Amino acid sequence: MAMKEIRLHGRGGQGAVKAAQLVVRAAVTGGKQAQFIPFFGVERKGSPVFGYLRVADEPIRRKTQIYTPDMLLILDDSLVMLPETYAGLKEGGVIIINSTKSAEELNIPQQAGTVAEVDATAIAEKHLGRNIPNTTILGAFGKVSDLVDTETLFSTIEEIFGKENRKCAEEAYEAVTIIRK
Amino acid sequence: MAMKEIRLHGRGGQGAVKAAQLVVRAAVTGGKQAQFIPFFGVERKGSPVFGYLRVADEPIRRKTQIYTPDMLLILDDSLVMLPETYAGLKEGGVIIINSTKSAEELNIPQQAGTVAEVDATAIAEKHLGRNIPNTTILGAFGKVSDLVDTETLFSTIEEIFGKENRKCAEEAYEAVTIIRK
Amino acid sequence: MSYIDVLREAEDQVTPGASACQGCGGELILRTVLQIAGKNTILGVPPGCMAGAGSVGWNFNSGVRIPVTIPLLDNCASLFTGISQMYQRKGREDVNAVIVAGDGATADCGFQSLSGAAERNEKILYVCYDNEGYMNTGYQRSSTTTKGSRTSTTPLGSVINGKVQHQKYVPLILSMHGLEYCATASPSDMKDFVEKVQKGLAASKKGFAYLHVFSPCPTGWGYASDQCIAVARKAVKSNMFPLWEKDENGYKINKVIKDPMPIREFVQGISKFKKLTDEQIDSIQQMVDTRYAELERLAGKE
Amino acid sequence: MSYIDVLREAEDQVTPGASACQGCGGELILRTVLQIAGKNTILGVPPGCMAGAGSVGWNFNSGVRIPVTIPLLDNCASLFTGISQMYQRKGREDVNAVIVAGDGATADCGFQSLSGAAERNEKILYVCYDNEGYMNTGYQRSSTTTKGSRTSTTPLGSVINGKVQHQKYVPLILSMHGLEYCATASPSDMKDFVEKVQKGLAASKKGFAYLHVFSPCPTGWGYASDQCIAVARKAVKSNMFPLWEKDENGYKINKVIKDPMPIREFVQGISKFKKLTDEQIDSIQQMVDTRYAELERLAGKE
Amino acid sequence: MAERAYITPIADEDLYVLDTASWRVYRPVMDKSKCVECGMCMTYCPVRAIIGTDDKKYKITYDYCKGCGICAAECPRKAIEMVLEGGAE
Amino acid sequence: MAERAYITPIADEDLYVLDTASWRVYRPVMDKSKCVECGMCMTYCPVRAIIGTDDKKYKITYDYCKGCGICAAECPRKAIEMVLEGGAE
Amino acid sequence: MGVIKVLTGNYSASEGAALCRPDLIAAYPITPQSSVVEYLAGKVHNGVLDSNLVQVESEHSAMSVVEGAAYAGGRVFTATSAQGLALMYEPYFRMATLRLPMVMAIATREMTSPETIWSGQQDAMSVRDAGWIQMFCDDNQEITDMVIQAYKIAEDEGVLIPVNVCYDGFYSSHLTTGVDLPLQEEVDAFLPPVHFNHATLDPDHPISLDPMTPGNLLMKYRRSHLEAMKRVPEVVDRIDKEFGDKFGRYYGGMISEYRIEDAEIVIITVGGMTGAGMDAVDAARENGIKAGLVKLRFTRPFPAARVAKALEGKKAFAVIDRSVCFGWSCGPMYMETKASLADAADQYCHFSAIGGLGGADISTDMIYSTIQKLEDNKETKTELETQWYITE
Amino acid sequence: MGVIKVLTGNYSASEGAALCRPDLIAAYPITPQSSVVEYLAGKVHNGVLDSNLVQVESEHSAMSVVEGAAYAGGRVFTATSAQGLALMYEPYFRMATLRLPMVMAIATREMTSPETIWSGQQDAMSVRDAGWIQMFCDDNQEITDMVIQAYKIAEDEGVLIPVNVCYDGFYSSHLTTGVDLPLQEEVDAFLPPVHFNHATLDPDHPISLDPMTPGNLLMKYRRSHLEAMKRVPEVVDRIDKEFGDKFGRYYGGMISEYRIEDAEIVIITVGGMTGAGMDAVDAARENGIKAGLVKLRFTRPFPAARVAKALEGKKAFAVIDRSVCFGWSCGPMYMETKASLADAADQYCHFSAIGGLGGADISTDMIYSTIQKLEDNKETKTELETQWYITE
Ligand SMILES: Cc1ncc(C[n+]2csc(CCOP(=O)(O)OP(=O)(O)O)c2C)c(N)n1
Ligand SMILES: Cc1ncc(C[n+]2csc(CCOP(=O)(O)OP(=O)(O)O)c2C)c(N)n1
Ligand code: SF4
Ligand code: SF4
Ligand code: SF4
Ligand code: SF4
Ligand code: SF4
Ligand code: SF4
Ligand SMILES: [Mg+2]
Ligand SMILES: [Mg+2]
Repeated sequence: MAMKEIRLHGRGGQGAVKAAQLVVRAAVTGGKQAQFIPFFGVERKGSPVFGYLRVADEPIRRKTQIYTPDMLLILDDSLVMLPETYAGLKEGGVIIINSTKSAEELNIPQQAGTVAEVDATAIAEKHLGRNIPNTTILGAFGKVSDLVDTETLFSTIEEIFGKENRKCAEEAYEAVTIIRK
Repeated sequence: MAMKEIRLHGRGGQGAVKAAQLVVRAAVTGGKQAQFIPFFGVERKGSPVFGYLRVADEPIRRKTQIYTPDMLLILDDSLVMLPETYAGLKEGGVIIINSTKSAEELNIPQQAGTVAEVDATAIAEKHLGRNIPNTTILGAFGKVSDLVDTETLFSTIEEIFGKENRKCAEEAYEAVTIIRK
Repeated sequence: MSYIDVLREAEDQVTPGASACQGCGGELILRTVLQIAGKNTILGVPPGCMAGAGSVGWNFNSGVRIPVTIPLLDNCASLFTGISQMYQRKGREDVNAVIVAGDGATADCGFQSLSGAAERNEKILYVCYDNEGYMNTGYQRSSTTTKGSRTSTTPLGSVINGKVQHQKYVPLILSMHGLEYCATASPSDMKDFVEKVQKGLAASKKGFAYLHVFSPCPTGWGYASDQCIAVARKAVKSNMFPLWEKDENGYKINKVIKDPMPIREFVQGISKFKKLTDEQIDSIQQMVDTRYAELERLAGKE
Repeated sequence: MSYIDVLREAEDQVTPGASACQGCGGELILRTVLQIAGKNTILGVPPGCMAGAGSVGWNFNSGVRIPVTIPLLDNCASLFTGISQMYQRKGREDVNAVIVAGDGATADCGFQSLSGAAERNEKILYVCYDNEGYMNTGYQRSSTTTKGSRTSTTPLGSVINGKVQHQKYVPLILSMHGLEYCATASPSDMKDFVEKVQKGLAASKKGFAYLHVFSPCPTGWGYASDQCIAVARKAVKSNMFPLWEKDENGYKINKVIKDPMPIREFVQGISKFKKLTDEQIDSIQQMVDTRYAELERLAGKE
Repeated sequence: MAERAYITPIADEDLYVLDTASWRVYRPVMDKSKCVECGMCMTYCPVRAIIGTDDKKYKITYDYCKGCGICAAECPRKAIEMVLEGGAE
Repeated sequence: MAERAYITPIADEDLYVLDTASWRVYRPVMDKSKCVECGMCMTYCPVRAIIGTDDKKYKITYDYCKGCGICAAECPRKAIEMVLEGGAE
Repeated sequence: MGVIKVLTGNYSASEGAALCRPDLIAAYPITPQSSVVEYLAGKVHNGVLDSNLVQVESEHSAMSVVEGAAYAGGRVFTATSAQGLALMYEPYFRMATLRLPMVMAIATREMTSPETIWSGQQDAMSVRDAGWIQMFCDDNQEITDMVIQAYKIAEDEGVLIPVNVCYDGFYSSHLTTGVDLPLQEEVDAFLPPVHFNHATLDPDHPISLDPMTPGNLLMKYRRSHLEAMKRVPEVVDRIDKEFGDKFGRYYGGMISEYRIEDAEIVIITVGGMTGAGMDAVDAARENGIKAGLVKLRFTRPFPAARVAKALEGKKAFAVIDRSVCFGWSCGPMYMETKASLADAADQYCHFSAIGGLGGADISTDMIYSTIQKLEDNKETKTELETQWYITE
Repeated sequence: MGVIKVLTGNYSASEGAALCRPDLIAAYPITPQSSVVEYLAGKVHNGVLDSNLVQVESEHSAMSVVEGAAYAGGRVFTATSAQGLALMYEPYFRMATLRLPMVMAIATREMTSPETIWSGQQDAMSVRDAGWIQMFCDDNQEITDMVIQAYKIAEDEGVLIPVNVCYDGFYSSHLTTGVDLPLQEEVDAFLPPVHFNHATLDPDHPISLDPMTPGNLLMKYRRSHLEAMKRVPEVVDRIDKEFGDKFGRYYGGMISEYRIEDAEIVIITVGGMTGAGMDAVDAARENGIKAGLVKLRFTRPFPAARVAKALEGKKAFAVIDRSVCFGWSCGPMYMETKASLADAADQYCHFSAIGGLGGADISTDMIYSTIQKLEDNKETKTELETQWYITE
């Protein structure tokens, strides 16, 4: 597998960093190579945060920001208003977004390939009582991408965040809808 | 006049530095070039101190220690026991020393030319009540060397240290004896 | 003017959208101090949550409406010595030189420069908001952290349970420097706080004024964001944070608590204290009592 | 053992030929402290007259008979934190970690590291010999210099007459750090001094001990070399330098002066004070009285 | 400054303002009927989102209120209620 | 250490001793007849040049005494006199 | 073989340090380094690591405390960044010149001003002439491995110089990835308990540490320091091999090279940019550009000979610096790379003369002797040994 | 024409500073600098000089206090040596990177350890990459003159960088000689009242000084700093001429040369050793050796082009350093002199690339662009402009 570059977009407090680190762990557990770099702005609750996640079979050498992602993982659909969110997405690139909006409302860019949507906020609030959609959206990620083994992903979630979070992910795994192909 | 290099030897508290700075002042007042560098050991009262004095017509460039002095100005005759005191004295070099001892007792080195002696301690104690022989020995220096104008020297002493010190210098000017030529 | 009217009328000098956490005591302190200090003020906010919250700005935008700078973590008081002296020199005694610094900048990294400026009696109002830790870097212990607290450098481990030492009581230490004015304040007691800022500003025209303000931190300490004032109030009521001042008339306890709340009660519901042992609680209680007794003696109450 | 026997019997750890000036109070303090601390001591002497006098040695020769180092001017207490902790770790609690530092190293340049070590309650005995200035570099003012003193950076000029500020009273500031032991001492009161060194050493097995010792300096202050003890005695008698201590039982004034000598008398014959104006003398007197009253209150004497 | 010279980093253009209202999960709602205009809510609001009005009353502004709930907790009259954002006001 | 490696500056050879006796201008001379062996002179001598002797008396040693005069000034019996060096003892 | 753990760069440093069993750790937080000491504090508070942990009030004290512990023979560790490094500069310099072996991690960060908390190598680069060995890591694995190797290098009795293990703030310090963590037994076997006693304060063997030192003698210490620096490359090579043999990971010593043999074009990198550099080289190769890469693993001592050798016969090179050299209007490693090539010029006989340190004189005669030496060798057109104005 | 006064080097610095009418002076003693501030304190206490004098508790505060005064637009002065310089390093770096013009005298002193108080240039040399202009004086006259010129250089609106006027501790600081002291009116005419307002805190024009700055923007400030550094040689030349025309003393700008025209052999000196160097050159000439001397008057910015030019066609050179470069096992100015000669090699196309400061990324594409630029120019065998990874 060639290296896949995934950019995360979320807001301070949504747990994007933790989620991405978890993916690295799951990938490494599964014998893959993976790397995550959070981008530090003046990070406060609610402010936009980025992260750069890479998964590959071969060792990953670059430790840079991601300019032309293969995939976007968007934890908060209000972020699509920012120009940087969709910037550089590869031709046919995948978008996974926590939303209930339509592709038009989300202003999905031209070059996007698969666009997957899940109401991670609702699922998280159901199971966790709070809008911390990070583990939830990982369920959708597990479904849409084949970068990490699904069972490893779920068990890693459970190991680190506990049963309820696993439930979130599992529900999202089922609930995710492809709104564009 | 070619540059003359004079090394001062004294003990902490005898005022060697002040005396040498005074010579610089007198020389400069007289239109000459002059320079003095004190050598800083762990200077405390009673410990040996050195200083490097240069007088010339032309600008003095080097700012180094003096290894082969043209002249030695020794404020305390107990210092002749130290090997560094006479070290490097030029062939025919001049020694001016605060002492009442004989040339033999002073162990005057072979290559020395004129050796002048004055009992600066006695003169200083007479006029100043303390063994601060610095201005006194300048009187001998004024007599033996022709590096600075004598009257300028005396008036500089008076200006900086007062009348009593001038008296010391004047008395030393008269009292100095050449014990070797 | 009543303190309420003061706060009602005075312009807020800080950006309305500052990124301090919800319910941050520091933000309340910063805004309050600057409302009273007003436009004619040069402000210093060293690295720490209040700078991190945006008060010094970003890119080409400032975080406050007045001239502001971010000193080094370790040189607030000496940097402001230079600023203050230059304004004196220009004959602009009207300009306030005000620092709002965290406990880390105050009690630790910048303590020497603070002590030096205090000794020289520089014309500065120095306000320390004490949230008992290095919050901006992720809540590590500072010297003002209460014994037993959980911080990220003093975790509640199986061999060492939180911070080992008692807190360094900076205001009393500073007051021994012979300042123009020295006081403690709490956001729970706004009238007292406002008056002390006013006194401090006035004193800073003659010399060094120091104000040490209790600054509850929901994020670091672990309590609900609406409890800021409640926590501060309990600190005052338990003598964990007694309110006093020292001016030319000596020491004075501004609020004498008849029947102080036990420390055991104060620490309830604050998660940094959640695993305090009985021994640790007793030890804090004893420190609090001893310190209060000392204050009483200084205030001539014995 | 009586203090005289202690001094009579204990070995002098310092080179017999040290280059401190004739009649230096610092030399007396250094030798006395080390006689009591003894061989099993690691000594730190930062830059200053006592290091300059040769105690740290020259070339391949040491100035004392015990292990010694010269910390930076600004890190005595933190350097010794490392040393002390390593000896604790080795199970060598018997080893004394002792610092003998000047007022500059203590109150100014090294104050932050001192305050930090005090807060952490490191097992160190820190002795400050206070000659009220930076003597080793030629007598510049320090923060402990008495107001009005002539120093080489606060000369008696036509517009400014000596030092402007009052002295920083370090021992009281330190005592507010909650140390194991804190005291002042004077070479004029040898019994008291010897006992305090002993207590300080004992306390340093449990935590931080601080001793602030009056250290008259004939060269810098300008008085005859035989007057060292006389000057120190007058300082005690005038309450310019009151003798007190703080231990687990609180503050105690060790020597209560019935009828304190006026400051006007104390300053006689010391040439750094030779041009004090009446106003300056009154101001010092007032500072002394205020401070003493504060000490009395702390000691519960009011 | 027409074009920046990039000599010294200074901020002189505008205020740096974050949309802190977006952090709000619960919204403070004042019940004017209970309010006695004591001003406590204003004095304690860390954001200064509660302001005095010309008529000597107090008003919650929502542009930057972070929804911390201090005003509600401190109101002596319990005149402020925290309501889930998006829900009915 | 046979030959120095010049790794770290350490002093381990001997004591660094200055001839401080040479500073002395006045010499303290004790009048044994006046002395009451109180030991004050010893306690105050900054050089520790006054030592206790086996017979419980005190003795001035001159190898390093700087001649400061403190002992003379502090002796309660005025049993020590400062005499100009070189003069009669 | 070790155990794979998923770690940030900072945790990689902490794990490496913990495996070396430090006697004492000084902790002071600064972004982006803070989690190094937090992680270690967690281990100490939980009894997993038996180290003294000192929570100081500033970095100046952090360095001072570990310095004191080294005076008592301890193995010590701390970590810092940017302003912290700047604040500790005075004791930092002294740690090196007392030749006290220790390891300090630097999560490199840009220096204020402008006010910043972000990545950049200016902090470590600006203090590169304070006597420490400095090395820069590319990835998390290298961070762990190099902390361990660094103790061995620092404590080598031919070296005895403290080591900075540097890695990029955020880009490495906050990068999460899998790390093959050596086992404690393996590290114990690789790294013996600390033992140096050239500078130990001990009541049973009283010495003075750092007595006043006249200039001529001081120069002997300085010369010895420089000679130890000269030995570093060979020690680094030896330890690289020993480590590789044991743990299966070799790093190449002072520099490492990538696709360099037939390259015409060389880029020289420092630290975490290296990975991207290799990717760029690959891309260039794909486009027919004969590119290669040299990574400066150690910047102090500067591997001048190896850099010059690597560039031999190449056509073009650029050095990529994540810091500036204010005095040269370029990057510092670029400037020094140029210095390492000067000898290729073969135009002059030349050498460095050093004298007058610590108050020693630079006399007219000394300078004359330099002139004479140049005169005697002027036709050689080579660099001669550094001349020291030491009068033995 | 001025008035001849007999002064030590330190007093020469003080007199120079006093003639510039500083608003504020921070004083902290350290051997061998102390008498600089003592002398100024004397003037202030006696009302001869109208400056605010702040007696701080450490050099860290000395630099901080003057920094604060500069924030308020003041002309400021202080002086230090060795440990003092080391202790103030953090605010020292910031003073330069805020581009606040000031002058600080450094009576250079060896760095501890070994414990020392004596002469040596290690202090200033070790911090030469902190953004200041550094120059070294040979004699007392130059000290006075250069303090005055330094204000003019620092405050030049194309420069705005603080200046260290360095001179050797003891050998110059304590050397007494005659100095031709400019008159106050003359200096007033030469040096206008301070005026810079790029960084002024003033309630009437509120700004934030030093807000948080992202990496890409930070690099613009750094680049501007380096560009200002590049302008320094020309400003120094201009001011040297202006000063010479007014006071009759010309110093030659960035370097000065002695008997260099027909020399085969060149020694390069820094600071007070220069006088002895000239004497040695004369002696060598008398013995038939074609010697000459180059004095590095300014070391920051390093006068690379002028050094290279001066050495053109020579046979042999040595650089005499009164400090060491730990990373190169030679003297620092020797290493940099070598760097200044590398271009003569004409072997490579080469340049410096700078990026990733302040958290900015160094992406694979950026590195690729460097490779491309090298590829495009590989046959030119010259140095190209520094490449900045700034995305405009
Ligand atoms: C010399 C130095 N060391 C460390 C830091 C990193 N640092 C920035 S803010 C901070 C904590 C400040 O704590 P405090 O002053 O209590 O403010 P708070 O964040 O709690 O509001 C630290 C350690 C720094 N900026 N400078
Ligand atoms: C950082 C630093 N600044 C300045 C000095 C110079 N210095 C050496 S000793 C000294 C004065 C020390 O004064 P104090 O501690 O009172 O000792 P004293 O000389 O009075 O005995 C100073 C300023 C130094 N060594 N280090
Ligand atoms: S961490 Fe605490 S102090 Fe910092 S902004 Fe948040 S609540 Fe305020
Ligand atoms: S100057 Fe003063 S303190 Fe220093 S050695 Fe002399 S008498 Fe003692
Ligand atoms: S605190 Fe309550 S009663 Fe008082 S003004 Fe606010 S809402 Fe009204
Ligand atoms: S919820 Fe908090 S921020 Fe909002 S108005 Fe109330 S106190 Fe202010
Ligand atoms: S002080 Fe006087 S009486 Fe006492 S022992 Fe000494 S000489 Fe004798
Ligand atoms: S004169 Fe001074 S040094 Fe000599 S014995 Fe008496 S007290 Fe000691
Ligand atoms: Mg804090
Ligand atoms: Mg002192």
